[in-house]
Amino acid sequence: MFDLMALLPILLFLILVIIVVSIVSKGTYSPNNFFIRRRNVILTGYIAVLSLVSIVYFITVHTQAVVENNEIGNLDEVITDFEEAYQHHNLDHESVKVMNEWTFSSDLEEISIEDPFSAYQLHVENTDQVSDIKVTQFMMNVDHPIINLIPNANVSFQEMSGHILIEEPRSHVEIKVIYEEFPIRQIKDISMFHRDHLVGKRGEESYRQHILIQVPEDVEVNEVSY
Amino acid sequence: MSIVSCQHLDKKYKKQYALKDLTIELEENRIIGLIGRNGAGKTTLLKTLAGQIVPTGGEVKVFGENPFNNLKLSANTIYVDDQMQFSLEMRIHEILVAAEMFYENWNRELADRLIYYFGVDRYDFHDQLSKGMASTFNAILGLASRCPLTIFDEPTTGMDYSVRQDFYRALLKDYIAHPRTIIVSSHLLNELESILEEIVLIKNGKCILHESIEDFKEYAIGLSGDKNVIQSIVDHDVIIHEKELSESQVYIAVDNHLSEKDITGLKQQGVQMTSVEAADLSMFLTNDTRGGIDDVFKSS
Amino acid sequence: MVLNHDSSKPIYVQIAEWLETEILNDQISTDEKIYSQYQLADLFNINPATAAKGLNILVNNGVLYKKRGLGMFVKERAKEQILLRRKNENLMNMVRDLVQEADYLKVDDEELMKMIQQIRLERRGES
Amino acid sequence: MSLSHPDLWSVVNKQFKYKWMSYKSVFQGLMIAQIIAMVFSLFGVASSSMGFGFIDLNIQYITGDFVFFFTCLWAFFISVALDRNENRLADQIFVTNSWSRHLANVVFIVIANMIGTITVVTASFFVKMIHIWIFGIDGFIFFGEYTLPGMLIFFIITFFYLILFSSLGYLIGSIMRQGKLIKFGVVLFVGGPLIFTDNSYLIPLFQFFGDESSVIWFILKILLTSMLAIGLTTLVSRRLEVQ
Repeated sequence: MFDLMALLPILLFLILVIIVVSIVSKGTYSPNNFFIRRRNVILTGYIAVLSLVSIVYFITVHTQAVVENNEIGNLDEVITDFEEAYQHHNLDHESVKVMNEWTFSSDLEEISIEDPFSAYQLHVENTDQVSDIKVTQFMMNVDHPIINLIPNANVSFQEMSGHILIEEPRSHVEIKVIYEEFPIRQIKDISMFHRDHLVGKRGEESYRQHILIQVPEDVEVNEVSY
Repeated sequence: MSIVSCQHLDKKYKKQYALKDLTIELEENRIIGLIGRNGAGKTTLLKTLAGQIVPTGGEVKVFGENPFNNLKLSANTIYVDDQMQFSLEMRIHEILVAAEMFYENWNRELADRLIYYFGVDRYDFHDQLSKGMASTFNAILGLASRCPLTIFDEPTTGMDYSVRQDFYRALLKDYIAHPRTIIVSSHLLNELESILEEIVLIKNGKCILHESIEDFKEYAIGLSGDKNVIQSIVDHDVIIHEKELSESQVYIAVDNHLSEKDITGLKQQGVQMTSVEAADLSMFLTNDTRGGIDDVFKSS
Repeated sequence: MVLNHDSSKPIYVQIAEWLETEILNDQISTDEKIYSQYQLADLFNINPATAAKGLNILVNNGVLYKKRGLGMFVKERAKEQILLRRKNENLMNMVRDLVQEADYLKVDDEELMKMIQQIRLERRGES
Repeated sequence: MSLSHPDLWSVVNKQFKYKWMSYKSVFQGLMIAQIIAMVFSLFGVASSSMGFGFIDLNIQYITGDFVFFFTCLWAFFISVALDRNENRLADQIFVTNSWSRHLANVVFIVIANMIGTITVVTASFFVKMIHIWIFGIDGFIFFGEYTLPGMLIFFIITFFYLILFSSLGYLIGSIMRQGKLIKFGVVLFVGGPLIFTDNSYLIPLFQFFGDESSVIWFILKILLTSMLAIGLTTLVSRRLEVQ
């Protein structure tokens, strides 16, 4: 309910405008002036509609989760942990966020990987821990709503030819951000055109996507890039 | 009390004088006619009185104060001409509302009745009115505001004859009921003269005559008769207007200051004496030349 | 009555004469209030100052008297005053002009008197 | 006939009412400007692109910024036109002098900008609501929370920006009316560089106001600038006769 308090300035300003306008136009010297009345009605109607919608916004939307702090807390620590974890391909660590997993079964001795767009950091590992081919998409475990909007990779396996195809990721992603207006941003010292406030100063590092392909020890892997 | 006082007033535009050394005093509560040819400086003088123009020299006082940028003057003066430009977004009835708000003496009933009588559409915009209608409306505004100083600059432009008559009658009737100082300018005197108390003639930016209308009508005398007889008796300096009627006959308007002796002399020589109509006299006095249009065609 | 703006007679004189005629015709009687300058102005569509000038002529001629704050009233014996003055001034002036014209046309006294008598006879016959 | 002795403030009050009656189009202009801004806002107000790895991320900001900027332009242009010759002529028919006219204009500007401010704020939410209605609430990320102090700041800063634009417009309008040559000069020296240069010379000006993050300083800067502009206007148009 506290959010609705923020509507108070609208209300105050409305009351102020109404008082000032009624004071200066008092002494109803033109009680039947249709044209002035019509102008006033149109203007009042316009303000009323806008105010009503603003109230609706505050009731329905304003309780949505708001991204408060766009800087990720102990990022350096997380990065160190993550570096270590993925060097050892240890995905079972709190610094790693697993996004997707695929498992493909195969009898082939030799498989090839096709990644036409080199969109991901690709790691291949021959390990005896798996009997089939296991593909994992993962990234650093930072809590940021943008992550949810990044589309999943699409990985498929063609059993006949032994191709693991990492299909074109959706390279173009639209994100809609509802944001404060310029007058508020100015006082908060935020410029719209620096993305730091949105993704953090080290955004690119922290949002990088990785794909780990684990194949059984005896399978030979050809990486194919087009 | 003198309501308007101008001392040696000059107004220069670029290199040309619109007013030059104009001195005039106008008394309160009269209808004063300001007569002059087009371009004589009537509008410049009236706008100076209304505080819309700053003179380049001399002194002007209206209600005892400098009129330019003067709130008191503005509240007690209305200036009406055919160029009045109202807000394009206001209809006639809205303009009336505004006028009522601004002018303390505004008479709504009078305005409404006149608007109805002259058939001005209350819901028109001012610039939609015909020229005559706009002039009529402006004149109504000037009347109904009942300002202590009401200035009409050529108010009847575009009005029909009957509307002009009605307007002058309305002006007189409202003046009788609410005496105030009214200045009416015109290049024509005849329709106006009966309601005037005083007349001011202006020529080339100078006030050349300021008289009561009755004195003005006796200001000059017309003589018609034998050329040689008249020329022998009448001093050349006092001739205001001269017109040849035939080879030997001539019509002359002169200053009405002939001595008894001259008058009897002229009468005995068969010279006819007539009064000079105010309208004609004003024309004679404000013309640049002493003769008339006939002189242009006279072969020399 | 309509004023003749083109006449050589000034308007205020015409006003004075009209008022005199009203008094002579008993439209306004002794001690009655006469038209104010404003009523006259309205009536004849002239400036009140012009009308006042007409009234003043009558005051100077002893036809009207002023009561402060009330207006102007017709004096006792105003009619006689008017008649006397018209006889002395207007009529005499006219006769003077008449005689001058007669002299110009070389009409002698006897003939002039005859002409006057004839006109009078004609007028009687009419009425 | 007795003279009336008007006092300045009653005349200012009347003149304001008169303007309120006669400039209906000012508010029509406001609505039209804001509606156009809102339509533009439907396509996103500003976007920036960046790459994460090889994902090309395009961020569309949904704000009321367009409405704000359009309203600033509106404030500027109505003020340029407020004291134009036609209006002075219309004023002059009734009771006025230059002081009362300027004061009435200032009162008009303040009240028009108050209405402008309230519509800027509410129209900003209108823009957001329309986006949400069209695309559904799940597709958005929300930055910035409108708290009570934030909203107060929104109102105050918007209002003073409008005042700034209005007072500059008022000054430029009065300078332009000094003569045809000066008008031409203003258009040439103000308009020309705006169109034909990269406007880098304006950056310090924008920074002076736009980078001020202290509310108090910001208000002080605007108030000083506005008072200076209006003072200059009265000085410039001091002996201006109506043509």
